[in-house]
Amino acid sequence: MGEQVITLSLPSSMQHVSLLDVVITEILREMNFAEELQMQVNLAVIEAGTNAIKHGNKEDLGKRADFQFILSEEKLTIIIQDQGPGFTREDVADPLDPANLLKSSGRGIFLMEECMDSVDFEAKGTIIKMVKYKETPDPEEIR
Amino acid sequence: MGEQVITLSLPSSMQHVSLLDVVITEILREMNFAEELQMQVNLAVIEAGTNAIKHGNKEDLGKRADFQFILSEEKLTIIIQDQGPGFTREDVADPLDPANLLKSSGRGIFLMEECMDSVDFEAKGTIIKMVKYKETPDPEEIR
Amino acid sequence: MQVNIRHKGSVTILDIEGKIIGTDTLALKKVIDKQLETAPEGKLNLILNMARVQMMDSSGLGILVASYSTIKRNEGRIVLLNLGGNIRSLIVMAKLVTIFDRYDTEAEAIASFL
Amino acid sequence: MQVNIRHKGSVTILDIEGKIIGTDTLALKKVIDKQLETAPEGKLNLILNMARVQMMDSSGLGILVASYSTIKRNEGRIVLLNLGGNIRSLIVMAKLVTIFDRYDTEAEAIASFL
Ligand SMILES: Nc1ncnc2c1ncn2[C@@H]1O[C@H](COP(=O)(O)OP(=O)(O)O)[C@@H](O)[C@H]1O
Ligand SMILES: Nc1ncnc2c1ncn2[C@@H]1O[C@H](COP(=O)(O)OP(=O)(O)O)[C@@H](O)[C@H]1O
Repeated sequence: MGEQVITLSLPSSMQHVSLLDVVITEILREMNFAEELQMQVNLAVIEAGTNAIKHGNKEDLGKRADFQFILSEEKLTIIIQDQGPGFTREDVADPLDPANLLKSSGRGIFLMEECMDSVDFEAKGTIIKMVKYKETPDPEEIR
Repeated sequence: MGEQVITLSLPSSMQHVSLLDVVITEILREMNFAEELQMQVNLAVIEAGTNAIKHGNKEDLGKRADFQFILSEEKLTIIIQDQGPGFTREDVADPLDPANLLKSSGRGIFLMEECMDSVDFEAKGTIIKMVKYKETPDPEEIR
Repeated sequence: MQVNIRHKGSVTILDIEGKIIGTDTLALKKVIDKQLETAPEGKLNLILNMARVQMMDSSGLGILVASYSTIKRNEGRIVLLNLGGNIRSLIVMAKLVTIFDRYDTEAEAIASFL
Repeated sequence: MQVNIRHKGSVTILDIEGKIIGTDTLALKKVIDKQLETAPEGKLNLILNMARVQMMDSSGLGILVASYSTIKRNEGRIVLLNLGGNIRSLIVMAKLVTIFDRYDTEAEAIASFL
């Protein structure tokens, strides 16, 4: 089908997380992703969207969370952008460290990385680019 | 809550009508519209979206159908824009005319106008602006 | 939208579920056309069970109207079963209530063909 | 997300349905906090019935972990009932399997408090 780009732009309210959820759910259904993969992408998008709204834009309704969904035959690419100050991925503590296991937060980025085939942080982390293949690709082939 | 603007932009494929459907359904749920009104707005948006994709953009994947949803306390405003040549509202035949009753098409705009509190055609009909109030407003108050 | 096809004697019943919007219209048209093709002498006795249809757009309604005409031309009949409020309003708005026979039970709908 | 609250003897059961994402997290926290407040001497015996939970995000998981600690501190216990594959994977990924007692029947879950 070539590449198709769908965009969604939301004011930064946690109220709209359910809207993001129905959008990604429907896109995954439309693309016929395997059910297990659907759940993984769904979770990663919710985590990234929540971070953009909460940590990036601090739930300031004047700031927007922008989502680009790039649909192709073999993969879905999702680009999430916020209007916050950004952050450094490396400064985020490892949630699997025994010292952090019982913390009530700090698992979002870890889950994004677990669930997607790739997650890249750009523009100081205000732009996140995530990719999921419909078939798990040969590790050699990803670049 | 003031005004909140949500935007959605789609490549012109009929495949994406279900995505438009889940988006408007969720926005109406979030806004707590009465159930009967939800169905009316849902239908009007599907009709306008279908027209933008089919008649406006002729299902050309290179052309986009753009949706703006403006949420406020008392009403939902929806602006639909296509990249087609436009058309003249007045040239569209009345589907209730006995001569047209058994035609298999031509009811979309009529239904939009029946279901919404106001429908305006701008830029030769390539932009449609529709409004629905949460409570049916006093006719005196609409302008 | 999902469609389940059943046959009872000379009557074909389509149990439709979900929303009839967008690409569903074409899918529904294909199902009906297929039934028309295989009907003896092209005469189709069709019941559309709308009990689980939440919503239908103008293209869906267009298919109903087009099917009405085609089926009638071949001396068959199309009737609607279990119309919910939304679909009923749509048919009322479009001034098509007099066109479609409507029934509230499958038994009545089937009996109407005898 | 919807939560139904039941009491069986000294055990409180929350039947949770839907997705635990976004604002649901806070809503779930409020329900659990309320049960904690009203528990005799703050000692809460809590079963979360997850049978109808399709998905939970990291904030939801955070609430579970926070509740685990608070409830334990007051000598109560929180256990999970009917974990589906998605929630189970989440808990496995987060290395929290050893933290939460899990049961597949309500009878077993209740018996674990006796
Ligand atoms: N978009 C963002 N903008 C600014 N900071 C962020 C962003 N996303 C994540 N962070 C920072 O990284 C931390 C870890 O995020 P995450 O792993 O999602 O866990 P949590 O959201 O539970 O804190 C956050 O607490 C925040 O400080
Ligand atoms: N966005 C649009 N761009 C161009 N033409 C349009 C557009 N919307 C409607 N039209 C024209 O108006 C006619 C009537 O539209 P409508 O009432 O929705 O019925 P239908 O879509 O079934 O034809 C269409 O057939 C088309 O010629």
